[in-house]
Amino acid sequence: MRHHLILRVVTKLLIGSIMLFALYVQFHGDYSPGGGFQAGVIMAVAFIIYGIVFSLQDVQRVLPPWLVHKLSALGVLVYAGTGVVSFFTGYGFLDYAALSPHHPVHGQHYGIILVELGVGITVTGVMITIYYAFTSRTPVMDDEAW
Amino acid sequence: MFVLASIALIIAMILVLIRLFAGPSLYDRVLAVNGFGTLTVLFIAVLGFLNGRPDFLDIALLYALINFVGTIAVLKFFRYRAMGDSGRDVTEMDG
Amino acid sequence: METLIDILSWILIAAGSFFAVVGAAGILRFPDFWSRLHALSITDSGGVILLLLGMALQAGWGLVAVKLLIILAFLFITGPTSTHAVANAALVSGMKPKDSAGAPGDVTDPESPEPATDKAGAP
Amino acid sequence: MLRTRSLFATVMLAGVFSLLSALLFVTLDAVDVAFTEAAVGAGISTVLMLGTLALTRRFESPPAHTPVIPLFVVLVTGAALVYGTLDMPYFGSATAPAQTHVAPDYISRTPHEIDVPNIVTAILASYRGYDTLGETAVVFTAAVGVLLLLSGLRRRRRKEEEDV
Repeated sequence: MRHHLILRVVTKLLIGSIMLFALYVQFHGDYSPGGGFQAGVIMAVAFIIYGIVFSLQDVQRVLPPWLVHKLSALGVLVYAGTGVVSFFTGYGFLDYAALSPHHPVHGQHYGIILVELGVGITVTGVMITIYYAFTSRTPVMDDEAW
Repeated sequence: MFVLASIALIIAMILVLIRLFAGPSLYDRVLAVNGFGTLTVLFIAVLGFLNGRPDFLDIALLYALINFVGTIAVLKFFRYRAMGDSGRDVTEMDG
Repeated sequence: METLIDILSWILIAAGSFFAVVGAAGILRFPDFWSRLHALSITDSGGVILLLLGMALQAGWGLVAVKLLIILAFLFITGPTSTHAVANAALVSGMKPKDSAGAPGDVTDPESPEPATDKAGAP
Repeated sequence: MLRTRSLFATVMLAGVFSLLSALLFVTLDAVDVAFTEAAVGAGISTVLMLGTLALTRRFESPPAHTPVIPLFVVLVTGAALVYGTLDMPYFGSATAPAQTHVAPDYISRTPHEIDVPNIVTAILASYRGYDTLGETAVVFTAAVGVLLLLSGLRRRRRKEEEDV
């Protein structure tokens, strides 16, 4: 899609907005609809549209496959790590009151933000991983199949 | 009034859906999906006013941003017959 | 002042709904792809702008109106872009508009992606 | 009855179906679900289905056997399910089991225990934290599965080419 000037300009314009919207959905999720999963998908869409309009090499220069694989594991680690921290400070597993012992309600809030962040990172990583896995293969079909 | 607008939008969506089913060419269908997405954004916004729930506008905003991705993906796929860059440019022409 | 804004917003919304339906009817009824593009642009520009402006007036100045204006801005950018992409792809694939005399251009191209025999989804 | 063997048209119809189901969720006031449907259905699912289509063929191959027995099974199952819905409480009924056990409890506890305006987030991330951890692990497993399936195949094919 090298020659699509209009598409490239508009995509450059939109990617920033899509990412900003993803961050809004991620961190405003406790006030308005949305949360980690939706934000992760939207963030992945921002990278995928870059990959579609530019090329797979371009998007992989921004976000190499090994980094995406690490990211999708990191999200689960953040989530489970929150649980482990609360577990080792004398509360139950995933009992967010541990994060702010003097003010359990605030602890719940911190915990929700951390956990949603973990979900968001994982979903972003997984969606981009699947996109890379599908697109980096050569198509098996020949012209007769069309 | 919002009821009227929503009824008008539903009628418009049904008309576009008929075009989507009828085809005949692929590009007519892409066009119909595109128009359907725009109408959906409007309909969700109208529905938010109808129910007095401004949260719905977030969904409309999401569609306005992302609906474009599907169209571009379809067109790229159709031109290169692949989502990656390994596919050949089947038309071999600069547009 | 209140009633003035009210009347103005109702007029905008009514006109927007009208354009949305007209554009959709055009998408359904127009004879070929290139004329349908024009019909879609009625919905994409007239319908969107009038409806969203009317709703923004109705909402009054605030977060809701700002969100509506943001939606308007994004639809204003993405709508024409995707229409352009569709038209460009159709042209590149060999679909040619008819000339002014109504003579059939070479619309049916052997390389045409969707074969004419594929009457998919006849109701 | 709308039928098509062109898988491409099916992909686009699936996109429209996701738009319609998001509208349905909006009408039912399930904003979070509608948001998920919008995010997944509008962008990702089209791209992934097209990616799948690139690796397969464009038309569905005609089935080798007559579809009478599957049709019969589907009809019987559908009839049984419709019969089952007769026992279900009416939509929005206040005495439905879903409205009487945990839901009022969550709604009454959330404001003073968690203090998050969006109760769905509170339930997902705090009251049902274990579930969500499991879901995140499932999503991660999906990525591992796709990687195992697709990247392994590519390596094998490259090896075959070298052998030739």
